[in-house]
Amino acid sequence: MAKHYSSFERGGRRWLLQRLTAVFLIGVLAFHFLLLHFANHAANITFAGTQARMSQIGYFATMWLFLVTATFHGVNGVYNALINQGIEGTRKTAVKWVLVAASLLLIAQGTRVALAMNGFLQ
Amino acid sequence: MYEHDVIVVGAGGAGLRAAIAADEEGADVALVTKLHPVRSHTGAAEGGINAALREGDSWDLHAYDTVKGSDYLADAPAVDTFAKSAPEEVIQLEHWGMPFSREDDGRVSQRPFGGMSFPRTTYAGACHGCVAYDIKSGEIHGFRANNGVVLATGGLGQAFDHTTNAIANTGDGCAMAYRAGAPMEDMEMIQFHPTTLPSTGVLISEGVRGEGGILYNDEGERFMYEHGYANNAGELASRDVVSRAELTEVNEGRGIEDEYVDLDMRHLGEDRILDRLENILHLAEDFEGVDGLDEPMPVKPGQHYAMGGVECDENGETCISGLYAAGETACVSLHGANRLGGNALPELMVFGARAGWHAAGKEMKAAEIGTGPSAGSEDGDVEPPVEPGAIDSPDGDVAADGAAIEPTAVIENAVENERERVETLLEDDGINHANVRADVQQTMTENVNVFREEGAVRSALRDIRQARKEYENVAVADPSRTYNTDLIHTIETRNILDVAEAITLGALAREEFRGAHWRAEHQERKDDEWIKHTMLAWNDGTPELYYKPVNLDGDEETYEPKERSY
Amino acid sequence: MSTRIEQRETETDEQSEEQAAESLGDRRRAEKRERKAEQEAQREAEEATLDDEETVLLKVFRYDPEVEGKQEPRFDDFRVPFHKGMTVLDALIYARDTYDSSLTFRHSCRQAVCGSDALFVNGSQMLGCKTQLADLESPVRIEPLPHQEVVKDLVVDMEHFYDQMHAVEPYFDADELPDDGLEEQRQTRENREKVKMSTRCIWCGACMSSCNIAAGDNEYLGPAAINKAYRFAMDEREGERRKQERLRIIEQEHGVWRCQTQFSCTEVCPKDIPLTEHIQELKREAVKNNLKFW
Amino acid sequence: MSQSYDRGTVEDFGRWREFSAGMWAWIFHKFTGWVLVGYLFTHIAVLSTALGGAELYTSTLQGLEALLVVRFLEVGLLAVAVFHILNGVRLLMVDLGVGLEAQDTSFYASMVLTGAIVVASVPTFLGGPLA
Ligand SMILES: Cc1cc2nc3c(=O)[nH]c(=O)nc-3n(C[C@H](O)[C@H](O)[C@H](O)COP(=O)(O)OP(=O)(O)OC[C@H]3O[C@@H](n4cnc5c(N)ncnc54)[C@H](O)[C@@H]3O)c2cc1C
Ligand code: HEM
Ligand code: SF4
Ligand code: F3S
Ligand code: FES
Repeated sequence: MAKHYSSFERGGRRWLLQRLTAVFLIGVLAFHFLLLHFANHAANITFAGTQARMSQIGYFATMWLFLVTATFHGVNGVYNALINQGIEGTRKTAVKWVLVAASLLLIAQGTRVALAMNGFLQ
Repeated sequence: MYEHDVIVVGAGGAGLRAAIAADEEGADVALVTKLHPVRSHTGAAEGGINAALREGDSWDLHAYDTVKGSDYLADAPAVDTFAKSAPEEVIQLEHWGMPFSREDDGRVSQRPFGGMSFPRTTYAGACHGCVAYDIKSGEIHGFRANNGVVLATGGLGQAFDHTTNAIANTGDGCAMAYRAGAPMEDMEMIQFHPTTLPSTGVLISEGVRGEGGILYNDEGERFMYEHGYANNAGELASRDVVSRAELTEVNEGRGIEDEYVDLDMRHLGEDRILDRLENILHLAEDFEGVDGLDEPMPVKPGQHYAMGGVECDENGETCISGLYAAGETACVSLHGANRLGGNALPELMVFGARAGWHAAGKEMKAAEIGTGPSAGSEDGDVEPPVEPGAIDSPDGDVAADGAAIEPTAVIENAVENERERVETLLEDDGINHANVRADVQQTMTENVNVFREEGAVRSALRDIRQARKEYENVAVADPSRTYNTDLIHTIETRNILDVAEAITLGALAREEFRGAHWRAEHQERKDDEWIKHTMLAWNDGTPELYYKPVNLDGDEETYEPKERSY
Repeated sequence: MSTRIEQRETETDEQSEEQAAESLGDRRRAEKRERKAEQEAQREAEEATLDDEETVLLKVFRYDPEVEGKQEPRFDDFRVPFHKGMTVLDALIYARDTYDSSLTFRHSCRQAVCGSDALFVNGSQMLGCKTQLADLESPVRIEPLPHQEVVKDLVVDMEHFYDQMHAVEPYFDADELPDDGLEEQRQTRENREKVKMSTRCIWCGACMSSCNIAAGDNEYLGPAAINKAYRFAMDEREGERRKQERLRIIEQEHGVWRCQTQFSCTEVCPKDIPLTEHIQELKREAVKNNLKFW
Repeated sequence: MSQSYDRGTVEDFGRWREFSAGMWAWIFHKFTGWVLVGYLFTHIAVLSTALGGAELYTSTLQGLEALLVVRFLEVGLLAVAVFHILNGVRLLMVDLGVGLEAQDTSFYASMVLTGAIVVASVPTFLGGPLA
């Protein structure tokens, strides 16, 4: 018997955020690809070029948001896929926290890298 | 053994209403069924449900139409009770969330239906217990009822081979009650629906004609008028009239492919069809491969409804105390010789509820309709060509006469008998019941159909006797206990035999033409002689035919038989 | 044949009283099996005489936990004569009534209203009674619905499906009813049209069986149950309070959010209910509803 | 008691041959999504060389770009990303209840468009200085 809704965990919020981040990502991912493969060829990337772009505050903020939204979107997507496969109980809790930890690490590391690129950490 | 206050057998509309009613009265109810409730035939009803809901309409008009429709073979107390309670029950359904069509003001829509003088069809669309077989596991259980058992097993269409009824409608309730000692009433009164698809028997609802669909023969004539079958109502005349008209057309060589006539709704326009009759379009497409928007739909009459059934009173009780019947299985004698479209569903509600209440012990007005052989007035005088009834000695079915014996013992005994019977069927070797069943269905459709001719009816009786003999040798080939449908169908076939025989005997006995019952040799309604019910009692395997007077004294008026013209 | 029967009768007579009834039953069963094998051979001979042209070959899934030889699932071939307008259900009935009465499948109405004969035919969920053989490629492979346990042959266990249906409280429960017992509740035409399609469900389970998510996540309510919830949540007669409760049920983790819009439910639904659309509408309804509280 | 036969997941998923458009879309979206997260983690790892100084960063990136496999992998990544975006847009439309009748057509359209875009980008990706 399917259990009745009991706690306050409504799946809806994550669902909505997945869509909202997707909308944001469409723009940014396309921009990212065009900029680094077409406008500038990937083979020509140098630290200097990266630094130049990253020191513009708008670009930096966009890239950082890109990181955060993509992480949420990707990790939440993976989590959803696993629930869809019916994982439950402790395994589900474990997966959840592993994913949360991985996301936090990724964002932390990404932020450090970004700061290094725009020169703050140099 | 399970023990409950009330046991309801059959989870169609009637059974569910009875269970709810009994529950309202505080009884503990068990529902035994062959199909999951949503799969019952009540869900198949397409046309609608009648009740006097509007100003300008009233219960007595509804009652009058019902009696007239019945061709004066309905019992007035049943009809009055019915017509008075129908509005309440239909509104009850609405309150339970039925998605009826709506008018602009948000009220439910009603539309004209065959045989009705006002558009009032709302559409949507001492018995101690019983023995039940668990289909999934093959176990047999006894159910003890402290108060009563309600039989609501639906129709008996499977006695015929062209029927709108489901495969599960094998007349089980009728046959069980009959063998237990409750007589069957007016069994010859079988309604044939005029518009069923020729290849499958799938029903094209009255609604098509209600909305203005027209019937044509092979010569493109609107025969209902052009050949004078019903000069006023035309296509909307009652079902028996239209069915006979169609078959006459076919018999006289004006049928299409010598089999059917056309039902055309194209002139109604796509919008109206899509709005009101969309499901009909799907049916014609899926089951006959015809697009109702583009071409007329082929239709022919098919068995649709049994007006007769287990004799019971307005409270649903049979002559066996504690045994009730409701719905199509029962015959309170509401429909008499012919049921009006849309009157079956309110019947389920009204009498299902009453049976449930009464079984649960609610205080109710004593019934006016008499039941049991003592209510009969004269003995029948048919001479069947062969001996009807059981082949061998009575087989100790659900013991009804065990009043003096301890109920639990009666049931345990019945369970034991049933176990043995199943065991024998499973282990023995014999012929497949399907052949027997097919023989019965064929002879019924050939000989006891819309047109009934004495010789044919007699030969049907002989065929049924023959089938009974063959049934002695049936066995179940599938040895499994898990979901053994072979076993179930084999058991059902016995019920079909009993029911078919009762229909045929009734048809032979009633020498007149009334309502759905048409006899070649007797082309008029004989009110002096035949305003009486044909009753058939099993009598331990020797069926006994007798008659019971019809009660036409209504609360408001005495219904005077008039000519039925539409 | 007749000699056989006689022989058996004398044998039975000779059985001594002490002999356990069980072994007697076993004996008879064994004999029965033998005779079945004979019939089988006869049947095959009969089939062989059928003309290839006007017949259809059915490959039918067989399984019975109790019957030797059927415990390991297998496919049986049945060759049935074809006539115009014949449905998959007609063919199965023919095969059962003519060749093998132990062939087990559910059916009742023959007109797509009872929902008992949803089957997996040539790789897709459909109602046997509503599927014309002429539309199918031969041979016609008939299996029980996937993602449900098989009870026997083509019969699957529907309990889980029913549980999911009941979980959404599929009964009408208005906040308030008109005071006058004979007064109907008002409902606009538009509203009735809105819920009309959703009321057509016949509980056949085809949709649930086709959904990959339901296959993976056993707790997922599934398209049919969600559609049921839609039918009531969108019915204006029930009132706002009840609607909130209904939304809460479908908003649980294993409710609407699990749907990944695969559309297969909508594609297989024999009653053409736009299931995906209804599920999506409920998702939006739920989001809108929650935004109010943010 | 009767027991029943559970055909198990393996058999269920062996049914991919009978999948319809919406199911394929789901499978591909899932696959591309996972590849993209995988790449996101790798990408950040590679970019982390920036913490080790400008030269390390530049040489790592250019070194990778010099490898032909990497160029091919990048084309793959593009294909994956483009499909995920296009089908993602399709899914967003479905969520809004727009064009539900065309859901299969739009899936095929995403496939075709992805193919076209990828083919068109091959020169740009494989071109450019290899050294
Ligand atoms: C196609 C069609 C359309 C119709 N349209 C209309 C209409 O528009 N308006 C109208 O008023 N009437 C209509 N009718 C008539 C009406 O639907 C039926 O008369 C009515 O539904 C019968 O209801 P019931 O409860 O008596 O039986 P059913 O609904 O048939 O239920 C019978 C129940 O008994 C169970 N059962 C049977 N045998 C056994 C057994 N041996 N043991 C246990 N359980 C058993 C079955 O499983 C089932 O649950 C229509 C009928 C048909 C066939
Ligand atoms: C650029 C635009 C993008 C769009 C429009 C988009 C859209 C979507 C949508 C709508 C979903 C939800 C599918 C569903 O729940 O039914 C989804 C799932 C997913 N996305 Fe994206 N996405 C984009 C970018 C990305 C990126 C950059 C990543 C990687 C980090 C990513 C990883 C995923 C993953 C892992 C899933 C889950 C897949 C699954 O169900 O298994 N997406 N995407
Ligand atoms: S929604 Fe359609 S497919 Fe699903 S159970 Fe109902 S009728 Fe069957
Ligand atoms: S198939 Fe399943 S994923 Fe959704 S659209 Fe139907 S419920
Ligand atoms: S037999 Fe009832 S739905 Fe097919």
